[in-house]
Parts: sequence; structure tokens; C-alpha cells
Amino acid sequence: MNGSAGPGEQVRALVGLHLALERRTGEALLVVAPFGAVALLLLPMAVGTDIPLLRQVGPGFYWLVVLLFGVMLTVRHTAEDGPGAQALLAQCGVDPVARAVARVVADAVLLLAFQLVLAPVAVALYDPRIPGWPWLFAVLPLVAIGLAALGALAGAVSSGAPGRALLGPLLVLPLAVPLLLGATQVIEAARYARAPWPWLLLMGLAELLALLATLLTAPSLEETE
Amino acid sequence: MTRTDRFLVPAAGVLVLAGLAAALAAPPDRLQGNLQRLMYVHVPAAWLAYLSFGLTLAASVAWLRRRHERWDRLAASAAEVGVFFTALTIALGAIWGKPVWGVWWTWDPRLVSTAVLLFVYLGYLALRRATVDPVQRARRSAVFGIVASVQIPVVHLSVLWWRSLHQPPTVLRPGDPTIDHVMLAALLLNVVAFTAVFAVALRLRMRLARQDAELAAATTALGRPLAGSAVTVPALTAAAVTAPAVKKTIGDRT
Amino acid sequence: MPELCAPTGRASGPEGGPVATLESVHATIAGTPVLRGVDLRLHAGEVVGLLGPNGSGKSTLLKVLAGMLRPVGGTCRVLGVDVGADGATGRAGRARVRTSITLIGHQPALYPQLELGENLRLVARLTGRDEAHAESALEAVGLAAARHRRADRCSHGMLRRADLARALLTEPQLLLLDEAHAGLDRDSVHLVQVLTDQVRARSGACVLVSHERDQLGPLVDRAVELVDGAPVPVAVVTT
Amino acid sequence: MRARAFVVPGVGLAAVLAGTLTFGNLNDNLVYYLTPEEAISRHTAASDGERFRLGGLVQAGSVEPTAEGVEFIVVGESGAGGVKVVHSGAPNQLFQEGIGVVVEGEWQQDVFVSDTMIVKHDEEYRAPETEAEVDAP
Repeated sequence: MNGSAGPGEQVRALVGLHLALERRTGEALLVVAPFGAVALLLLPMAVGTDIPLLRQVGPGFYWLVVLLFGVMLTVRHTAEDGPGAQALLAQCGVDPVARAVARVVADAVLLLAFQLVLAPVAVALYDPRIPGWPWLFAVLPLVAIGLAALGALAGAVSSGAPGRALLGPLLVLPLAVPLLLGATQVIEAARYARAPWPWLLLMGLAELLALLATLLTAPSLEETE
Repeated sequence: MTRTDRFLVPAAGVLVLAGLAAALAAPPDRLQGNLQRLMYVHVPAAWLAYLSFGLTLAASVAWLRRRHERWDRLAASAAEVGVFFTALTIALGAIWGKPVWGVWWTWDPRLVSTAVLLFVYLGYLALRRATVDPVQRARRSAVFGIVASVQIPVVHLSVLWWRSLHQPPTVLRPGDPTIDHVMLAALLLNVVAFTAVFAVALRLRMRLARQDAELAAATTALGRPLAGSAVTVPALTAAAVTAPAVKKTIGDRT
Repeated sequence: MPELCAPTGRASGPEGGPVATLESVHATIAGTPVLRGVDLRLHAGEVVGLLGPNGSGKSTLLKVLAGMLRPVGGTCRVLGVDVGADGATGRAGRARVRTSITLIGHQPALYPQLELGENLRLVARLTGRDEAHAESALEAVGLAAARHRRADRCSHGMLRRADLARALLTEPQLLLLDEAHAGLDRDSVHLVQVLTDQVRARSGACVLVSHERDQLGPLVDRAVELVDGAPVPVAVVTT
Repeated sequence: MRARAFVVPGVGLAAVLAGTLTFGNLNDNLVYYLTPEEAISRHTAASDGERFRLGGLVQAGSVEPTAEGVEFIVVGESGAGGVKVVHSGAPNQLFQEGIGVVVEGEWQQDVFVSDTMIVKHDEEYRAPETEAEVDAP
């Protein structure tokens, strides 16, 4: 009973914690998601009322908003940044890799929910042609996991820094280019009846690298060194 | 000024002059004419960007292994110089692209990946600025410096992986370089000259970083009161005496 | 309330040996040296008071002892583990030793958005303790009625007691109490006594930090004062 | 938790993915432009109006100025698969017969209608062989 908890148990406890905090504060789905929906609503005003053009660029807008606001979601000032929370995690001897894994899992779930909230908004506002929509079942989770991994890395690297809310996106977005490319091009390829496999492969590779980087660097980022 | 500087600075100066002369003396390109001469700056700048970020990677790894602040300073200085040369490469490429390609910028894999490289390392520098604690800064930026380096091979190989508008490597390729040999000599001379300038700039930047750290340390020491300067001689109670004695190590009290 | 348990010997030093041994330990915070050559030995069953003016490095010393700050010089063995080691070995050692140490800082280690009970259960899950003990630990500090109250709706004294409940739950071999008296009324001070007695019974050691030399007296076996980043023994009134 | 548990399978999988992506001939879609052969083979009635970039060499003797711009034939590196390009807009100053170009536009029946032209320079740098060539650009 006095032994330390296994990493698996710690991951489960922390994922439950993240999701419980989200239920309580609604940072991701009650604050960031409506903000993203507003952005989707405003973008057409910048383009003008050109319905065919909107139909064409709609999916691209959607992914851009997912990327920009998804980054906000992963590096948001969560309850976890508070001094009390930091102290609790540090004093319970939470394994840094377990912490990173939990962060990625919880954020991937939230990002997926965020995408699912925004998708109908984008469809309603832009009425895009998406003949390849079944591919979304592969693309949505891929984007969610990749972004969550990059966000966890940026969050760990910038935690506690004063300009964190601005710094996080700057760190994540350049590295998220393959995800954005893949997400938009899979649908594009499906529209012209081409095989979207290469794009999915590219996303998978970028994602794997992001996950590896996040997990491998987690121990080196432990602040007790 | 150290002995290395006394040798390095004039050497860099001479090399730059020689490089400039060679760039002007080399024949113009058959198709591009004099526009091609931009290559003598564009290519060395790109090479130095790679070199800088490679140094950042190596120094980041070294810091994580050795924890010596010298490595952190090298990583930071190299990244700063690298960002400058990446921006220079992009700017020169745009100046060359307008007359030759007909556009300043296009969504070509090489161009986009180079821009991403620039932003990744701008993020690196921003991260350094945002972190106050020097050890924390060193640790975090070392980790990010390693992660960021995945972008270097992507940039270099983008022209081979994808069919792109940007020409594939001319010199760094298997087989004979596809370039006139006089031009090649001028190009290599300029690469050497730029590398010398780079070495001078890097050393200066590192010295500045060291002085910065020393200044910061001196300032914090100034503001720090010497705590407990009026402590009475301890009179141990029975409990304290029976407990194992604490070795008395009074620091530099005034 | 968790049973007073017999010494388990888990992760502790050799039988009867010191719980922690610090030899000329140096530590820095944000690059500024704070501890300059600390020599300190904590014996099994000992409660040590730690005094010193603000900024003298008391909290830093606790962090080093807790395996949460890697010292930059000297040797520091806690519960048989060299917490100053670098690389993966050192990291693993610090992680292992931390499960047997509880540090109660002046910042209560609680998630503000979680209820007190949830906080304690989280601690139990993360440290591999029995979740059922979370409730009894809260009861023991007189917070049974407040276990469904969110931490950010609790008074400072309640948070402080909830934090002390953490030490009841985790049953540490080394208990480190920062600002031992802060936020505790007279009735609650006996909680500290209960905790230190428990640790003593387990052959562990405690370090209590306080400003108030007089209040510390009854609780500790001896006291040291940190002067200029190094400890000197001082007198306390013991009863 | 040992991070190493992920490393070996992770790096292995990453290598396989990278290899497939690089050598698996899958990167048709990842290209900046299509060659004339590819453009012809993908040309269906349905793809009229789909914008893409077409890249190749300007066939010698095919350049004809028009009122709106220029017409020419683009061939692949091997000289195969000529596509007739109708470009509107002034051609780039380096535009000439035999040079590489990338044009952006769409199929309209059997003609590629382009409005953007980029001259693609190759990786070869040669000194002019004759005096005439020095003045040419």
C-alpha cells in the first residue's frame, strides 16, 4: 500500500483529473470552442458574400481555425498551472512521462470534441462540397493527437513563462504545418478522386515524430533537476 | 581581444574581400546573366543557417549531458546568428526570384520549409526571452533546440523529396557539381569567407552572452542582503546537545 | 484515521542510521546561490526545528531534502538515495525517494477546482495509497464535513489542515513542514504533534520550519538556524 | 514509466513511414507541379476547371505571341507529352524556347489555359559560350 503507483495508474488518474477539470471549468468547450465558432463566422465577412468561393475555401478555413484555436486549447492556462496544483504533482512524485502521456490523451480527447463542435458550424456556414467526408474519421483523430502532442511539448517547455499564451502558438504552429497540409489535402484529393494515402502517411509520420519528441523530452524537462 | 581574434578578424576581412572580387570576376550565367551573382551570397547564407542550427543542436545535446552554461551560450548565440542568415537567405532568394522566376514568393516546398525553419527558431529565441531562470531557460531551450532541428533535413531534402520549383542541390550532390568550375571556385571562396565572418560574429555574441550573465549575477548579488548577520552565539539546550551536533559552518558573515 | 503503523523500513537508510545526510550542500534558485555549504544530519526518530530569517534558504533546504531540487554541489543522501546524482539514475532515485517523503509547503498542494475529498483521493491514486484512507485522513483533521467543498471555497486554515491530511494519508518516512504554525489555530497545532509522533513511531524524521522559536520548542528535539545559507545550532525552549 | 519502451517501435515505425513516403512513389500529390505526361493522363472531362500547376520545358519553335500573351507547347524532360498552353499575360523576361516553366491554370478541352507563369531554373550554372549569349538575357 505504500508502494508508488504504477505509471499506468498515474496516467489514468491524471487523464481523469484533466477531464474533471474541463467539466468543472469548461475552458476548452465553453470558452475556446465558441471563440473558434466566432472566427468561422467572421472569416466570410473578410472574403465577402461570394458563396461559391466560400464553398471552396470553407474546409481550409475550418482546418485553420482548428489549428489556431486548438493550439490555444492545448497551451491554455489550465488549473494545472496554479502553484497549488504544481506543488501537488511535484510532491506526489508523478512520473514526467506519465504526465506527458496523460496530457496528450486528455488534450486529444478535448481537441476531438472541439473539432466535432466546430464541424457542423463550418458545414452550416460554408456549405462545402466534401465528397470525401468518410476520410474525416481518420483525419480528425490524427489532427487531434498530433496537435495534442505538440501542444503538450510546447506547454511543458513554456510552463510558467510570462508570455505563455502567445509563446505556445509560436512554438507549435510552425511544427504543425504537416498536419494542416495533410488535413486539407486529404479532402482535396478525395474531391478530385485521387488517393489520399500519401497525405495520411505524411500526417502519421509528423504525428509519430511529435509524440516521440514529447515523450522522449519529458524526463529532461522535469524541473527538479 | 584574444589571440584567436587577432588572427580571425583580419583573416575574415581578407577572405570577404577576396570573395567579393571572385564573385564579380566570375563569368555571368549563360541564361540568368548577372542575376546569378546573387548566388554567391544566397548559397553561403543558406549554408551558414544550416551550420548555425546544427551547432545549436550539438550544443543543446552537450548542455543536457554536461550542464555547462558554455554550451547553453553557444546554442543561443548560434541560433541567433542562424535566424539572421535564414532571413537573409529568404530575402536574397526573393530578390533573385522576382526577375528569374517572375515572383517574389511562391508556395514551393523549399521556400515554405525554409520559412517554417525561420519561424521555428524565432520561437526558440522567444522561448529564451520568456524564461527568466537561467537553468530552466537552458534546459527548456536545449530540449526545444533538439526538437526544432528536425526541420533542417526537411529543408535541405525538400527539393529532392518533392518536385519543386527551387533547383535541386548543385554542389552537395552525388557526382560532378553541375556548375562551371570558375563559378564553383568563386562560390566556395565565398562560403569560406562567410564562415569566417560567422565565426567572428559567433565569438562576439558568445562573449556578450557571458558578460550578460556575469552582469546579471553581479546585480542579483548586490540586491541580496546578507541574511542573519546578527546571530547570537548559540546556547544549546539539553535536547539540542544530546542530539547529534550540527557541524558549525558559518559562512562569510560580516 | 490511518493506523499508526510500525516502521516499514521502506526506502529508509540502514537500521538506526541517519534518515538524511547532507554534506556541504550547495543549491541555487534561479541561478542565485541560496545554500552555501549545508551540513546536516537527520537521525531516525528525530524532529528538528529549522529557523532563519526570510530568504535564508529554509524552503530551499526543504526542497533539496524532498528530492525536488537537485543540489549543485556537495552530497545529499536521503533515505539511502543520493538525491544529488545527475542523469537518469539521479532522476529515478529522486522519483523513488519522493514517494516516502511529504513536504507541506506554505502553498497548500491542492487543486483549487477540486473538492477537498477529490484532492486527497487524487493524491492517494498518484502515490499508490489506498483511496479509502483519503476520507479517514480528512476526518482526522476535522474536515469530514467539508470534503465536498471545493478547495478554492475553503479558508486558509482549512486548506492548511487538508494539506496536513495529506501527510496522514501518505505516511512518510520524512516529513517536511514549511511554516509549521502558519494558518493553524491553537487547537490545530496538536495535529502537527500527532503527525510528528507518527513519523517518530515509524523511525522517520521531521523538519519543522518556523519563525516562532517559542512555539516550535515543545515540538522539536533540537533546532538549527540557517545563517547565510549554512545552518548553526540554536537554543529553543523545550518543555 | 520508461520512455524507451516507445522509442524502438516508434523510431522504427517512423522510419518505415518516411521510407514509404519517400521511395514508395506515393508522392504524386505532394508535388508542386505536374509533368505534361501526368497532366494528360489525369485529364478527364470532369477535371476541367480544376486548377493545378504544369511544369516542363518550352518546346523549341512552338512559341507564338498572341494578343493576350503567348502560346507555346510544354514537353516533359524527355521531350514526351506535349501540352498546348495558352498563357494570358506578359511572359517573364527570361522566358524563351527550351527553358523550364511552371504555368498555373486549368484544362479547357485540350488546351491548358494559364494565367500565371514562373520560369523554373535548373541546377546547372554555365558560363556563356559565345558573345551572343552574354547579351541574350
